[in-house]
Amino acid sequence: MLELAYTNKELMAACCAREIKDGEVVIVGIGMPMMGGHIASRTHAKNAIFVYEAGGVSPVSRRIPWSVGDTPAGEKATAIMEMWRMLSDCQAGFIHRGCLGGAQIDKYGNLNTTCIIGDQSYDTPKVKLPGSGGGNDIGSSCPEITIVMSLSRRKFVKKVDYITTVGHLTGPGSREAAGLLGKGPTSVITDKCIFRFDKNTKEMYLDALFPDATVEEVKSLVEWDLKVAPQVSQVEPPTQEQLEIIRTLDPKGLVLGAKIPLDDFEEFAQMYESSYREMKIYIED
Amino acid sequence: MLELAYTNKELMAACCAREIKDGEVVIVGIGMPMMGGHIASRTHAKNAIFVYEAGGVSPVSRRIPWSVGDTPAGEKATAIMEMWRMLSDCQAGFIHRGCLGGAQIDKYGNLNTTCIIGDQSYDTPKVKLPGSGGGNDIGSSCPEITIVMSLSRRKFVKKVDYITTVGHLTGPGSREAAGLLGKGPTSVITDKCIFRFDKNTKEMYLDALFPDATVEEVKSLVEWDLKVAPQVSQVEPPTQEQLEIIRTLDPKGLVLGAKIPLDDFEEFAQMYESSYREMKIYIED
Amino acid sequence: MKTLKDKQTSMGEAVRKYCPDGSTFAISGMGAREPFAALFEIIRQGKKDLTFVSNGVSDAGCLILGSGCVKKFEGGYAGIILVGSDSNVRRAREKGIPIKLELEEYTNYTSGLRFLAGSMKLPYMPTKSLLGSDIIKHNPRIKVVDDPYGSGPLALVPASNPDVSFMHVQRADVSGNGQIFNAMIDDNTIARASKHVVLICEEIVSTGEIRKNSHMTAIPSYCVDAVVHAPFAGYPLWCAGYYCCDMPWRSYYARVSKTQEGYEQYIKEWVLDTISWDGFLDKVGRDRLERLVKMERDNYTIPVL
Amino acid sequence: MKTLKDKQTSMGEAVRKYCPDGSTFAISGMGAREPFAALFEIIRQGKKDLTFVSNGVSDAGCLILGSGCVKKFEGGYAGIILVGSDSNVRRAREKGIPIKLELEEYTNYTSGLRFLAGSMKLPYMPTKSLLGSDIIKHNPRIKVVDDPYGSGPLALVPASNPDVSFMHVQRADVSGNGQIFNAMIDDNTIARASKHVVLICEEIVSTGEIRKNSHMTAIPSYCVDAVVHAPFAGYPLWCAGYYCCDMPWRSYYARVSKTQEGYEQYIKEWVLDTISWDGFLDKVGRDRLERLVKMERDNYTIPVL
Repeated sequence: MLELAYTNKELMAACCAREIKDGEVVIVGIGMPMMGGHIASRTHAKNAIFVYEAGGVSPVSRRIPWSVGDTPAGEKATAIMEMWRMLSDCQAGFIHRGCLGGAQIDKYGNLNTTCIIGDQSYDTPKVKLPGSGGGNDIGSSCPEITIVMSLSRRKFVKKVDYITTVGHLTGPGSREAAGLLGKGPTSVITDKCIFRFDKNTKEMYLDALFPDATVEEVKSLVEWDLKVAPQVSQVEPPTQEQLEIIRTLDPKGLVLGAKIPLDDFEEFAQMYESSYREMKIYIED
Repeated sequence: MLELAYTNKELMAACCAREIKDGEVVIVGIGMPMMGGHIASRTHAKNAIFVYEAGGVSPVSRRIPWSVGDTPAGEKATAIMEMWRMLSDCQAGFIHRGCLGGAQIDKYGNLNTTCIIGDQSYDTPKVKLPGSGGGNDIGSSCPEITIVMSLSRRKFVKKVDYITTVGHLTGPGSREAAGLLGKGPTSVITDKCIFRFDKNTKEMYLDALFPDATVEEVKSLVEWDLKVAPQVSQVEPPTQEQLEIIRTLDPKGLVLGAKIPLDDFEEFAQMYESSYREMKIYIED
Repeated sequence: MKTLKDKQTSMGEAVRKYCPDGSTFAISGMGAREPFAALFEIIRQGKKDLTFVSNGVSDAGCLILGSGCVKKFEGGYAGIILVGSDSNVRRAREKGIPIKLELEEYTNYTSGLRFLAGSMKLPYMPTKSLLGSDIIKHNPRIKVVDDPYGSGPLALVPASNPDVSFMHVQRADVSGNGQIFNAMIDDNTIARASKHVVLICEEIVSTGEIRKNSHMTAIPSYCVDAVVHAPFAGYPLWCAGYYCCDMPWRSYYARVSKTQEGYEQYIKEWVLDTISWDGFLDKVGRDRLERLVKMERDNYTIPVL
Repeated sequence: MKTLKDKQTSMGEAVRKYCPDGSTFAISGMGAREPFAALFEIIRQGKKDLTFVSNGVSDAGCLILGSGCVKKFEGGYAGIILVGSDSNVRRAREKGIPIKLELEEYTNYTSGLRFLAGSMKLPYMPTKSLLGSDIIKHNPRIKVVDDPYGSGPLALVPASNPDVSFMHVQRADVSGNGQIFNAMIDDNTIARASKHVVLICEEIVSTGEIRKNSHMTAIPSYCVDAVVHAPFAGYPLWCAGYYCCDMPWRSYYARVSKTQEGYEQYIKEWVLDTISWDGFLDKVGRDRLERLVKMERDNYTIPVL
């Protein structure tokens, strides 16, 4: 096997970017989806519009946002609005694609970001998670949903402990019966592979593998009996351009989830200040 | 009788101003109420906040607004918002007082601005009027409602053809039963007198007379058997200051309803330009 | 998808494409920013069976309501503010001239709530307005229900989602980010409620210019289908920062439109025979327009921070 | 009436007056403009039995949720964004330390809709979110009903009208016209939904300055009860145009608050012993704060037109 000149987290971000089509309006959350959006907006999807649930549309900043409500998520935006309005625009269908993460997912793409109950209860859960945020709302209404989460047997489970964001619920027709406006998730990007959903059964299947992953490995990391496409394709490595963007925007890998302690103020200030300088190349207008 | 150095329209505007208390938030409509607001804001109610349903709060302009949505109704405002939001602020109780007009009114202060049906029908009325505008909304929710309309037997009727804006509906308890949030009208300013509403019966009664009006005259201009206060007071004439404000803001009496043809463009432009100059004295900041 | 870069087109093309016979349409503004330029074009193209949904409308709204193009008005107010009551709507309603105008009446607030519901893809919006009034009696689409949370009666007004709205704004970029100065009316909301939006602007600016104050963008480009650059599109009413209203013109129109013949003569002379909006403006006189620009610019202060 | 001219007061006084034990409160912002200064004061005054209603909250929200002052959280999200999941809320929920936290869960959108309903004095707002999810199963206050206009199921979320909200804005005049730069979150709406509003600003400006751009006023003075001038009130998160977030400080707090002892030590050292917000800022270090100001001002462009 060739030595990879990139990490799987970086490829994951590139895959997330590739899901986004030029001209789309995309609502992106914190971390990986945001990085995917930033890559797309600077490569093949220059006419896509990226929006943040806190209210910024298409911001242009010398800094990558760290949260949906911080300065870079609204800076030099083409529009700013309240969050309920932005998420109403989502409910109304103006936002074509949402990118979501989760702590647990089942074969229908239902997501849990509320709590790991384990053998305990909703009231006294094993692990309290942050909650829906805008996830349920985006998942309920956006026509296209890309899910982004790292692959593990702990996360890809037979039954999620709590359905925070409805995927294809219990299979064909169940979303519609519940009254939801959006069509449910279309793909799941992981750090090993890409899953998509069968048009008829609405069940998740393995569609494409990362260069260093195998079908057996992926199946072993999924709790249910995973369906596999007749022809599993191989995911293209990230391009040089994609990697450059990732590393310029996120030199310490913070956005991609590297939990590097950032305790030294001087180091932080200098890192941020130098990212401004490098980011200048991406600023229009 | 002394010769009056003012018109009854001018006194009407002054009376409208006097209803407004310092510190109140008042929503004013076109014409007489707007003039009342402008007088109040420059005399005894400098801390009152005047808002316009189209979205302007507390504008400061060298021109008096001619409609609720024109430039002077939003110029140098302290805030601008959408109309539904402004009228929601009204529904929520932030706006203490509304000033309304109408084409017909009954003894409970119900107003008609929709159509004069006469012996015809709603679908083919005798006279189609402009409609509710924000009248119904303001009348439904504001804690205090001042009604402003000239006195005539054609307007002060036993039964309005159509209840556009609910007053005290059918008497005590009926507004509450209908589910309305506001308390209904508190006074009616006319060009002859001021009516108020009895706390118990909710019925309109004559409270104060203009200097040139009599109880008999007023009773003759009202279709129902009008109640009269035990002590009818006399309305004070407008002050010199009030008159100066009226005449500076509205040299041709347009806002007070003088239907002077204004067909000559040059005359219009000069009138408006000269009003800017005179208005300068009232501009703060 | 509505995100294509340059959406500029002509008014003729925009009306042809987005407002076929039978359409439901809405407009921006109220006493200011009412898009005369679009309504003139609708009359020129001889549209039929339109439904006009609005909150409150002044001159431009009344002009189109008397034209015979509109069969139904859903809204809260129609009158030529300050100048006089509108004769067109009276004729259409009282005498069925030129055609009988159907009415579905609301109020300014509850019309706005209909657009708010539409903008959120919700079927209705509840309100504490309207209760007890005859508006409810004559409008079967307003439902009075008992609040399931126990606050008593609620009126529900049905969502409005016009096929097209003609939104007049001060500035826009070519992709349709529209910025409004001064009174907003319900325009952020109407644009979002509409299936298609034709954005009409006084001035085309760069996207960089739009980004200088994101908070001024009332209509984001993802709501907009077409951008029409049409200076003075709101004449003879106000357009804050651009021109003052022309009261003598409004007076003139109000007077001549008192009779159906006078109205028709006005339409022939000022709408049909002038061929285009620019032709109309030329005939009104460019000096007159420039004077109105000066009257506005001498007074209105462009918002800064 | 809330229109009195000068509403300035101290944070101590504002918290004492408007946030007695048992109050329901809300805050501004989300990842930015979260009013630490107000929440520190709530902890200092040892408030009890508070209910905290929010949409989504990051560091400041999580800080107060672990303090024992709050018995119940109604909202959509609580986590220390990017730095790590929040240990306070986990302890309170999983182990009842320091007290068992009650939860009434919504989503960011439907929390906003609750404030929207509250701001309009309506009992609820309908939505097409939430349907089919377990959020509904665990929250009996969300009702699923059949749309009377025939669009199928609707979820209704109950209005929220907090007793008080602490709203942090960039600029305000002394009567409480508050202007927000950058992301608005739901702050225009929360202020209107609240029975009392304590407006916390980075800078006091003249009313004339406010009037220069009316469109920037998110919170009109008629909603506001008290104005507190508290620079850096949102530290260590962002305040657009004023200061950048302090990531190392956030990291430090996230790390020490992993244990209850660490959290309590942080509260003692940084909240209680510093006595006042200014005391806290002095201890953090004015040089550090000035560096954050420079980092923000070098990058964020104040909105102009």
